[in-house]
Amino acid sequence: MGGREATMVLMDENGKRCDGRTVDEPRRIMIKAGGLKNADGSSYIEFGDNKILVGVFGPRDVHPKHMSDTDTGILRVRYHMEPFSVGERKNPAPSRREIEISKVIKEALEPAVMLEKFPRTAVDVFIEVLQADGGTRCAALTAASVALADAGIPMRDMVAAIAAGKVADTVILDVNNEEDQAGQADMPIGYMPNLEKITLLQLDGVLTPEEYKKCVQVGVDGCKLVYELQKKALNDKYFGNKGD
Amino acid sequence: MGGREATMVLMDENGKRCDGRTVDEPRRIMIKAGGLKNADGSSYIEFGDNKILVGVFGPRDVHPKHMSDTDTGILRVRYHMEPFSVGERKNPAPSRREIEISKVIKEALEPAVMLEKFPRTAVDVFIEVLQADGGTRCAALTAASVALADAGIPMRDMVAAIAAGKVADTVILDVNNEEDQAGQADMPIGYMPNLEKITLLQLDGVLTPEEYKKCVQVGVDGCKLVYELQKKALNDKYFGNKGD
Amino acid sequence: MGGREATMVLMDENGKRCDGRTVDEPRRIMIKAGGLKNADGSSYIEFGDNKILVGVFGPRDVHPKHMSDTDTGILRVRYHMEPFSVGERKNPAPSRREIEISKVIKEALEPAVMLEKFPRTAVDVFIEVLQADGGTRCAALTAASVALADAGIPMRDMVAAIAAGKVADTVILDVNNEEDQAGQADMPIGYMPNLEKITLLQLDGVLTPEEYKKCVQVGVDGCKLVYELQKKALNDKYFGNKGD
Amino acid sequence: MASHTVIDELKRNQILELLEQGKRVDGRSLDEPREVSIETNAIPKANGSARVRLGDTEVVCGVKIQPDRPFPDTGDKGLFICTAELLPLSHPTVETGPPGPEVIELARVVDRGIRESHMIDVSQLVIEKDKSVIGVFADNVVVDYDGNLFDACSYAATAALLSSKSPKWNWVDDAPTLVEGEEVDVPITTIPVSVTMAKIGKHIIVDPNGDEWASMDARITITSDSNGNICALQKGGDDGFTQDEIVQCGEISVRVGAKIREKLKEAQQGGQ
Amino acid sequence: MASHTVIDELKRNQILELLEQGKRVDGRSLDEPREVSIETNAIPKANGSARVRLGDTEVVCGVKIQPDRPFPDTGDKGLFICTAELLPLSHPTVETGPPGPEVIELARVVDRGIRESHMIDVSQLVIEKDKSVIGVFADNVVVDYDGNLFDACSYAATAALLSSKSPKWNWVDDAPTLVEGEEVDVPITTIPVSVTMAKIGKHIIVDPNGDEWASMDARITITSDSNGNICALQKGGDDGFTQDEIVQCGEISVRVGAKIREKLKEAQQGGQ
Amino acid sequence: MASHTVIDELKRNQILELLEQGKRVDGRSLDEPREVSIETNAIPKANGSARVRLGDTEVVCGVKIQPDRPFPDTGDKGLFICTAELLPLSHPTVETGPPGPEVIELARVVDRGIRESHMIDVSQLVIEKDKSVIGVFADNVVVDYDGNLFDACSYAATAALLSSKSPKWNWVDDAPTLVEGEEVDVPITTIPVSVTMAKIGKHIIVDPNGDEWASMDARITITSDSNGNICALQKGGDDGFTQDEIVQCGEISVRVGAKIREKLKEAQQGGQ
Repeated sequence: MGGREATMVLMDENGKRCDGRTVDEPRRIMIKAGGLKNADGSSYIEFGDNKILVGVFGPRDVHPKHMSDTDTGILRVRYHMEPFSVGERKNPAPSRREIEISKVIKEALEPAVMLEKFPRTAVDVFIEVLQADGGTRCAALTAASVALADAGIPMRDMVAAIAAGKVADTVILDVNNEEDQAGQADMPIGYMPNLEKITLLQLDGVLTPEEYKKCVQVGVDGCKLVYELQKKALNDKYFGNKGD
Repeated sequence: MGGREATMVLMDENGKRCDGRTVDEPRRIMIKAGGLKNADGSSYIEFGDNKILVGVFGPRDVHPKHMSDTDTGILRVRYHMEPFSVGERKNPAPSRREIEISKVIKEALEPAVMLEKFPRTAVDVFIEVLQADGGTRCAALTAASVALADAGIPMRDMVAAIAAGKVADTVILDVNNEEDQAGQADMPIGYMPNLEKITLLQLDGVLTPEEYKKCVQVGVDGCKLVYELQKKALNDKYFGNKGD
Repeated sequence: MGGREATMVLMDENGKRCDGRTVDEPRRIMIKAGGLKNADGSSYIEFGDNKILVGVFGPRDVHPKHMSDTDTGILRVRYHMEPFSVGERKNPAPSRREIEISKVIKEALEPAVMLEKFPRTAVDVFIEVLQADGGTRCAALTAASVALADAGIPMRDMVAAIAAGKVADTVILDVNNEEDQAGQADMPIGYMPNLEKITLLQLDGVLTPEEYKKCVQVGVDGCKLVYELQKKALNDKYFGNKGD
Repeated sequence: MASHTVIDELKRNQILELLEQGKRVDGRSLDEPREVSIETNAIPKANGSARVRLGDTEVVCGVKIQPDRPFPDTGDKGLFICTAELLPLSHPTVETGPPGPEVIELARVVDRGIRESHMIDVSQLVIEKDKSVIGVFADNVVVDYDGNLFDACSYAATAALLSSKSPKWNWVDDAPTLVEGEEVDVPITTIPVSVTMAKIGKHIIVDPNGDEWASMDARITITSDSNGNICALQKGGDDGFTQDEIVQCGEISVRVGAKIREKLKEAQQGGQ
Repeated sequence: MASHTVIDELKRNQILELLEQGKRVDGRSLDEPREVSIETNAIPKANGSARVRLGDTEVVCGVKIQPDRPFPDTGDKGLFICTAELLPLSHPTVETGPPGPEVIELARVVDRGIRESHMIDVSQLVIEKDKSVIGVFADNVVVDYDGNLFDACSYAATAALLSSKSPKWNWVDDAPTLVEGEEVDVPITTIPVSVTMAKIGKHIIVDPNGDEWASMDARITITSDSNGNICALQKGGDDGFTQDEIVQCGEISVRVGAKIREKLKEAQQGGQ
Repeated sequence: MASHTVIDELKRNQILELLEQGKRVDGRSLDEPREVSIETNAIPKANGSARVRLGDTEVVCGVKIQPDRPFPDTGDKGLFICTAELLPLSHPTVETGPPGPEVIELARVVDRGIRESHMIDVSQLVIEKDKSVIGVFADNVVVDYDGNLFDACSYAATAALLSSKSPKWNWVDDAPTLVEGEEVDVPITTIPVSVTMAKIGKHIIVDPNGDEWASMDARITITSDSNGNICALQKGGDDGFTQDEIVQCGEISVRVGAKIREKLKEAQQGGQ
């Protein structure tokens, strides 16, 4: 987020954003539970122009043994971007950014997963970003929750995620790529609606204390919207019409 | 084999190739069994301007243990080029090309070696290319067979290898470096004459179905020539005059 | 030591060196025993403009087990330079130079440490160069001996170290950075005064046999000076006034 | 991918028994590949892309086209590079980390099949001779594994390349400069098709699925071009082929390849 | 740093019991950071430096300022890069080798806090647009560990940057050329301060020490600037915060940050 | 190379017992190196090469000479780099993979011995000042191991360098351009010879073979030049030397080195 000069009109006189959305309107979100044959659970999400695939394996044995925990299961998360997922072809080696996001998503999922039921084992979550737009980490976290549920892993709640932010001095929901590049602040939030807990929170960009408070509120409200779509995806697979 | 434009005369009006050979004439081949003190078996080959040293250790214990197989011995092959072996000094790190050739040679040797006689152990074949000309993999495979025999490893047959190819619209035997760079096709073949099995086969370059068939025939015939030199090398060391 | 042209006056008409010292005068040396909370033993040295911190852990268990020795303890030494310790920012990856110096210092310390008293364990010496001037390895070795003593590791003797060298055709004590760059020879020496053994010795640069002999003598004499400062540092911490 | 348990042994016996009767575990004839489904433009932001299923093996390929420096000795040619990666969600045994020899071989064989066919005319990918050329990168990722990645990746890369449009650059002020809003075709000369065959016992089968892959003695991948010529080949596996089998595999590959080439053309037309 | 032994469990219980009574193990109040001591110019040969103790956590930061190439798309801006490394002498559990995820997160969070505050005005660090810019590298090394490296490294880097003087370069003969004997100030626009809080049970505490760090359920690091605005934030740890707690942490961070900013200013003045 | 089994202990005892009588296991006197045999031009396609046997230790060195970029601060000097690698076929205990500390030390000591003697006059290896220089790379590979790689690699590199002919480049159109068909001598100023001595008990022996190497307490490698001056030295091993021993080793190294220098000269003449 090096350059934040407004090189484009991020919000017009009618309060419409560069992609035509209103301030509190998320991008198009499509979530599908399942889809992969070999994974124990999987999901696919399109969140704006993000396209992300998640596969889950486990609970399964840990190698080498000394990495396992005799008291609880462990969660392992890998967030990974394909070389063709971004503007300029990405070097295949894992970047420091990918390692940090893997850790942040892992810690966001931990409180949701009942790992204590599976001591000595591991649950592996593999996140593959096929196409990246602004907000991959929120989309990835949202999809990962669904894939864990699809794998039948016992969960206390699901984590829904979306970013709040600030653009043209206005607090908005769901920062897209242009708004992330040219905007004033980006605050990804992961939230468990039933347990009322924020499990992912980051911020880049300057906010007054008031704006900070408002961003958190807007983000939590957005997560509740995303949560409904997560439930619908699981419903569609397990109980509903699979036509779509 | 990026550029195949004929920037030189690869075949003259008399059917002579750029180094004076006829179409079915191999380069000078000199094979020596043994030579290294510490290796359990070794060999040295000069095949045209290729100079390759092979050392074999084993059957010996495998570390770490879990890499071993309780039912059979395992074969491990490393093909490695010295920094000074090629035109421009080679970076010492193993290239993807070297890793692939190691695997191809290993799979070419597997059917020849009676690994089932040595469960839980490994036989290691270390191939060192001191000077590279066209056709290093064939020369290396040829020398590796001799080194395995020199190490006293029980074998069903030896693998002899040489490349067929296409130059100036003609099928030829034993592609040299210039022909590989500027020619039309290169087909390395590894063959066990007694078992009548092709265990290495690759092709780069375009062949009609007829030419394809002919290349295989020319290559197999060439392998039989190489095989005689392999046997002679072992004879020279174990039974013969060691004068040379 | 690529360029040894005298681009500056390394010794003036009065026998004074570029920093005002006489031929057999060491730079300012300040050694402090202890200082770190978590390390089992530690020391800090300022040797000219060198600033080096050493921490020692052990004797402690070795992981993985097969790295340990059932007959004796093992000594492990890591010499490491901070990115900001040298003129141009240093790449954080360990250089081949750092790996060699780690090994040379380890072998210089070995004869001093009674490792045989702690079979199956390891003593770890971590050397951190915060600011580098000429002669880091001697300063580091000197400080490491003090840190080992501070950790309560039984020792036969301490190793004191300083470099002799040749500048403007004169044998000198304690080569500084300018003298190392523009001088004629640099000979770091590590010496155990009680056991009368040289345990570190290197040389870069050309010496006649006579100069060679003299350098060794000058270096050994210098080590005896350094040794007094090592003892004083330990005295100050354990028996003396800690006022600095 | 290659483990040797009792179950594997039983599966192999079952596969072999059926083959003795001329049958395969999934009902196909010996020279019949699995159903191929091709979705092009699956990654709209890439310059070209395809999602290919070959039976239950699934691969996504994205093509990126961007300016690059030429190799020192070929300043009059653009770059073509094709890679392949097994994503860990594609199978429980896949590990993360640097690629092992099997994946390196996979990537190099897929790359070579396309490269040696001269599918992409790299001599047309020059912005400024010796200074700047166009690089075409086709990156395959395997998202579901059921055997025969060689062909699945090759079809995905070929379909993605056929679907690609290239931005245009001019050489301005000593630098490649994007011409906004213009797109050109990638220079395509032929459509290579790789066909992989496995040898199990004495039987040669086309497009081995996961169970067949784990049971095979040796394999051969042969790529043919639009003219019905053979342009690349790779033998693999721990056993050998007779000379007759090698010739027979060449014939099968050209025949089966022709049918799959039609599907690639359909996908190209469908995607436009 | 995170192990789970019986001792850890006992320590956590003790910490929690005290917190129920509004007390901490080392006698601090819940929103009280440990004593901060700052020594600037600890590494005189660097362009700036600081040695910072936060309780028994100690960090040395050295700043190097040197010409560098700009990133291709930001040729009108200099570089600012901040790193962090745990030296093995800082704690018996630290291992040598490439940094793990925890250290990578530490470095990135410390870097981001300073970067997002726009403390360094990188637009002033240009020698020749698109050709040569000035890079400012602030490298932290942890020499003693007792919890909360985020804040200790952040204070060390900020103090080191405040103490820095930059050499000057001109663009001569297509190369950056040092102007001997001239030094200029690094362009500073604000003083960011990070404040890290841990959640243990239902309690939020500022600046957790080593034992508290090992016992916490979750943590949050919030950086505020000289205007009292919030410019960066990172939640961590295996549990969550309520919305109210997040708002409360924001307030604490601005309030505590203001006090620490005064200490950073004092150190800057003292160092001059 | 250094293992400590019962066999090793017995060997050491035997070696020591013989040394007490002034004898060595292979019949040499204490200051006598093994037979050196030198074959130059073993790799004709390289710019220089040598295959050297020192007893049963065998090393191949190839020299490559090619244009390179100078180091930023020494634009008026070419590059000389000497490496050493233990090939896995040289001994059953050698492992593949990145070099360990022992091999890194070996390479650096061999490089330094030649570099510090100023054998190659790098100031003559400039194509265009600050832009392009000539790099001379001497890469040693150990093909058979029987102790004392320091000297074997040093002799191989020196012999290979003495046998080298350099291509010629001119600076044309801002690039180094090969002058076809012309060859020039590599600028040689002196012939460095390294002599390695081991201390076993109280005895100093020259050129330890494999068994002696495994039994030694400490070692010292001293390089002298054609003038009989000492130009590089490296002590190693887990014990020390007395001051008298160090002086004595210096004298031995010059005396023995002079004899080996004659062999290197013979090989150079023989190779021409």
